Amino acid sequence: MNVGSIQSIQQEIVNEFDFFDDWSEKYQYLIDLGKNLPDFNQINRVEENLVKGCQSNVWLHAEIIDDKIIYTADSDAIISKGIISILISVFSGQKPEDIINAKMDFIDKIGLSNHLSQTRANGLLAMVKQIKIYAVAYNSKK
Amino acid sequence: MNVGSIQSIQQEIVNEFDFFDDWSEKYQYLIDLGKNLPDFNQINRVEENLVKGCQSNVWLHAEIIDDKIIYTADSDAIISKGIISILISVFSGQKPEDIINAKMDFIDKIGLSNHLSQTRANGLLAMVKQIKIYAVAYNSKK
Amino acid sequence: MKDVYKIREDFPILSKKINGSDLVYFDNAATSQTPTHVIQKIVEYYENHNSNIHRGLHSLSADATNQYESSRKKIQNHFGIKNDYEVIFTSGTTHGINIVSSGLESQIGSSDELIVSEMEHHSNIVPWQILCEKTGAKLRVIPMKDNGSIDIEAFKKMLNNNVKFVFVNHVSNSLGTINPIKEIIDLSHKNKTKVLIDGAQGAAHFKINLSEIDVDYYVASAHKLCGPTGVGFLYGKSELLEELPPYQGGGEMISSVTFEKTEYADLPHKFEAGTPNISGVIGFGAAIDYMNNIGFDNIEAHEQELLKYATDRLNKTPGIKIYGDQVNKISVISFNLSNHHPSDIGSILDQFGIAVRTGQHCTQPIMDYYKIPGTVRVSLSFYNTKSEIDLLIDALEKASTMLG
Amino acid sequence: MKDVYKIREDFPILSKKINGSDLVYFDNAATSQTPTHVIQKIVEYYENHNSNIHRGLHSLSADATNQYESSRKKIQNHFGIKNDYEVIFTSGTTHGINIVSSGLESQIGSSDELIVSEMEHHSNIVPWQILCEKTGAKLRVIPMKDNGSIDIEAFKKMLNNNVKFVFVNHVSNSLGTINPIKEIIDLSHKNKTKVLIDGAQGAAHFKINLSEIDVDYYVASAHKLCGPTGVGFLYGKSELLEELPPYQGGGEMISSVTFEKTEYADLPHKFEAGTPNISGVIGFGAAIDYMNNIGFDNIEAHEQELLKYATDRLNKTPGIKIYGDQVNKISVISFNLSNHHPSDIGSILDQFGIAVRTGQHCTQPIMDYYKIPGTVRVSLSFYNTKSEIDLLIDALEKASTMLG
Ligand SMILES: Cc1ncc(COP(=O)(O)O)c(C=O)c1O
Ligand SMILES: Cc1ncc(COP(=O)(O)O)c(C=O)c1O
Repeated sequence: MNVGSIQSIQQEIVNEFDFFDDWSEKYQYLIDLGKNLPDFNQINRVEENLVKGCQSNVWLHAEIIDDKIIYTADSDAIISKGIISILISVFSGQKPEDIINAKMDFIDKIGLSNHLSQTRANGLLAMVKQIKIYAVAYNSKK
Repeated sequence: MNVGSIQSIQQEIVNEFDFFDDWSEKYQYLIDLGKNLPDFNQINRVEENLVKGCQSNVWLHAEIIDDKIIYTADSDAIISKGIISILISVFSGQKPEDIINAKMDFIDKIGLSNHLSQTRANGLLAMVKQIKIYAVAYNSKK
Repeated sequence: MKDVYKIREDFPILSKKINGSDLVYFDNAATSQTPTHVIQKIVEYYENHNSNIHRGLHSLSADATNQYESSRKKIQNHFGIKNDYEVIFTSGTTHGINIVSSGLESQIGSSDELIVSEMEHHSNIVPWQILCEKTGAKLRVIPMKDNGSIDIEAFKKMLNNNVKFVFVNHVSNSLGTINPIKEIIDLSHKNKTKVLIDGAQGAAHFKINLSEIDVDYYVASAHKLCGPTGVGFLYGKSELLEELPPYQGGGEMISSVTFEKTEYADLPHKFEAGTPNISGVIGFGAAIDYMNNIGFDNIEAHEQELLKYATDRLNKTPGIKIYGDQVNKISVISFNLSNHHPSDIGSILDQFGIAVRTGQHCTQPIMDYYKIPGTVRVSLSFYNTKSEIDLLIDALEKASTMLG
Repeated sequence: MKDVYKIREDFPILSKKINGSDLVYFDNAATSQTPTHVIQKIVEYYENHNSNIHRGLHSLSADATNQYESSRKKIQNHFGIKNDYEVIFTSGTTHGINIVSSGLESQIGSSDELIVSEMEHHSNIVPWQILCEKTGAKLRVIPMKDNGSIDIEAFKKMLNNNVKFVFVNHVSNSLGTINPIKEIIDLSHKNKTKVLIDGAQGAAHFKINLSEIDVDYYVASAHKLCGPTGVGFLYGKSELLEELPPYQGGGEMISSVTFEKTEYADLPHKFEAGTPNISGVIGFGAAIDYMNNIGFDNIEAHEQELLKYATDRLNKTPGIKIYGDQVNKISVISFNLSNHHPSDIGSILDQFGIAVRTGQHCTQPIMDYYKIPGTVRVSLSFYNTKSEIDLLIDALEKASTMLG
């Protein structure tokens, strides 16, 4: 698998969102992303993979392949699925240390931070935290 | 013992206080009354006679003589002694039912209610309450 | 009622913009908004009377004490309580319930049974679970019915000699159901069973006389009836409160402390250890005044009208399923839209400036009963309007389109 | 420090008249006054952000949650606490102590010993008495010395294998004594004994780094440091807080509720059941900001200067006896005038607009130690002035004349 750097993917996402005129287009995009999130292996729909602090259930699975972390995820809410889809496109296939060190300012830049990051209920922050925790865990195993 | 009616004694006290120009004269008068309060029988300095809700200790004793209640009292604070002295002059030697029915507006009229009645700490209200409780008790025994 | 648009002017927050739209505040069951009258009382307290209460004999302390105690009287009068010392100020409903639950530890034994309903708020479940764990008593559950009401026939059968207490909410915060508390109290008393009513939702919507219904304990929170956060009250019959041990040790709740022996103060002080939420209590009193000034009859009438309007419009909106009964309830509507997750609906409504609550509303057993992850809950207050409901319906239709 | 007269403008109440005179507020140890900055934050909350926190996903709820959690961070930073979840919001010091005392019930046995000092506030005595009653543990008392300090040599001898906990205040509210808490903590830790410090008085007067002193638990109240009533915090090392059972059952403190099994939420939520005092917590954060803006070094310097001035003037006033040491203390002075009852002095000072506290100050054992019914307590804050002290001295002289 060949992915760009975290920085460059984030930039692409920011560019993408720049096209949108208002929140409803952004949300529509998130919803569509959510619907297109690849199927999640139901074996991984377990307690340990649940991200704490979301109002909906979000499952996040990570495995390491060739020194890179592959994230897969699922949620019973579609907007959460859209959010996690973006995060996966940024972080999946990256090296643990890059994930750990990644800046997260793209969230501000896509103009959704108001809408998504503030509350523990929808769990954007919780998801990012969980992604980083996996990276730290794998990094320390090396 | 021959005392006036509760109403007339209250009026006398109000007249007395009318002479004073400011709070310090009123307080001085209270202090002097406190100092002149007749000695309290030390036998009555007991837990049951303690008035609850004063910052200083106030003991109030009541006995019935010829259908009238005789109150005696003591305190370790001099202003409390002055206050109780006034209350005794109003209520001691009166009949239980008169005590129960007595209006207490003279306290407002002597212009000390601001100073004395508001807080449970100095116990003016607590003293009045205790005086009335004794009257109710003796009244129900009749 | 005074014109609702006039009333709205009393609430500064109601003219706020959210995400570019006018705020539509439909989350009143979580917390109600605060009128200027209450905010100003709090400001006035801090600017003119702020002082620790009870023990001080200076004028500020006397002022603060008077205001604090006059709030107690206001609550006493409003709720038809016999003695002012039967009103215990708490930090809220949860605190009130916990005073009772922890106090009952020494009175409850392993053969005793306690009863809650299936539609209680977690605050009226968890404390009793803890009590049962500590004492070995058994916690039994009155089942609910599909229409969101308590199964009163089932309840009757549950009553036996071992049942010491029944804990039921006055109004369900999730469904809005008004429970037949008078009936529950009477049935229980016939069985020598005591009753605690969780009034968190009830107190805000109608006037209730606690002496008349003869309830043993009643709890509520100020923040649900236009008052400040961090304050509420516990009512208990004095003979019951006397028997309860103090909840917390500290200043104010004792009459004498030595290392050999400490004596507790009388009611209500026994339960009000430490410096209380003085400004909160004063604000609570002001809130009671404010609402009485609007008039609870008016409040009820307006809210019922809104409820009817909103229910009708929701029922006509494709994909909406309302949970619980549609009669005998306060102005709370819990629903889902098609099979969309409530949090998706909530997030989109928020973009339209519409604040609703989504999720389990601290009533997981109700959600388990209906086998759903949660609901969208719209809770209407006397300051809401029909045109706000229209905005909700529009927004729901748009959400439906977006979510496809 | 900014000019004290400029600072006074931040406190609306300080320009109030009492009984015709300017208010002289010398009751700061009971509760401190509230600056406009804090009052305005509370108003702003109710006018713009009022909403229940944590569970809501609409914007208001997000706002309120952010502000609430940012207060937690402010307290974390100010007190040098490692993790924000080690800051538990309480309704005040008394509540904080009771969370720990009731939580320790399952950890303390009948052979254990708990130690308090003779100069504790009732809030730091009664909860431990209750704990000892329930568990059979023994409550032992570190004696105080005539100079109002803890007898540290006696304390050393009291430490043995059975001593599980030591409870001492940072600063005595009655006498002003600053206790050697670092030494007490170190001695205790060497003995594998945990320490809870009652910081109700300490927190208001100097900046303290809780990680550095390595204390196990620390409690304080906002209303003593320019914050609102009804809020405070409990700090505990996370490994200790994890071991404590939750104090109250309710919403927010659970992660899952069924009638079979309830799971508790993580720190800090485990201890914050129910709707908290949201506006209070936000006001608390604002108070911390305000005081840091004045600067704790400045506060300390000014208060010490006032203390020295007041002590000197009081010592020169005929009939005054000051209790406790006159060094190593905060700006609190407890005294009596001749053999007059403190309440007589307090009542007369109040007529001059001077607010002092009189009585036992919730520290009956100290009064028993000195064999007095109480004291007059003057507690000075950074917004007090030397000319206010002059007014006090004049008034005391007049009181002396009046009382004869
Ligand atoms: C040393 C000390 N501990 C505890 C307390 C109790 O604080 P609160 O009343 O805010 O709970 C006080 C307040 O008077 C105090 O001075
Ligand atoms: C029915 C019911 N009980 C209890 C509570 C808890 O109230 P508080 O959070 O104010 O303690 C609530 C509030 O959500 C409620 O609706």
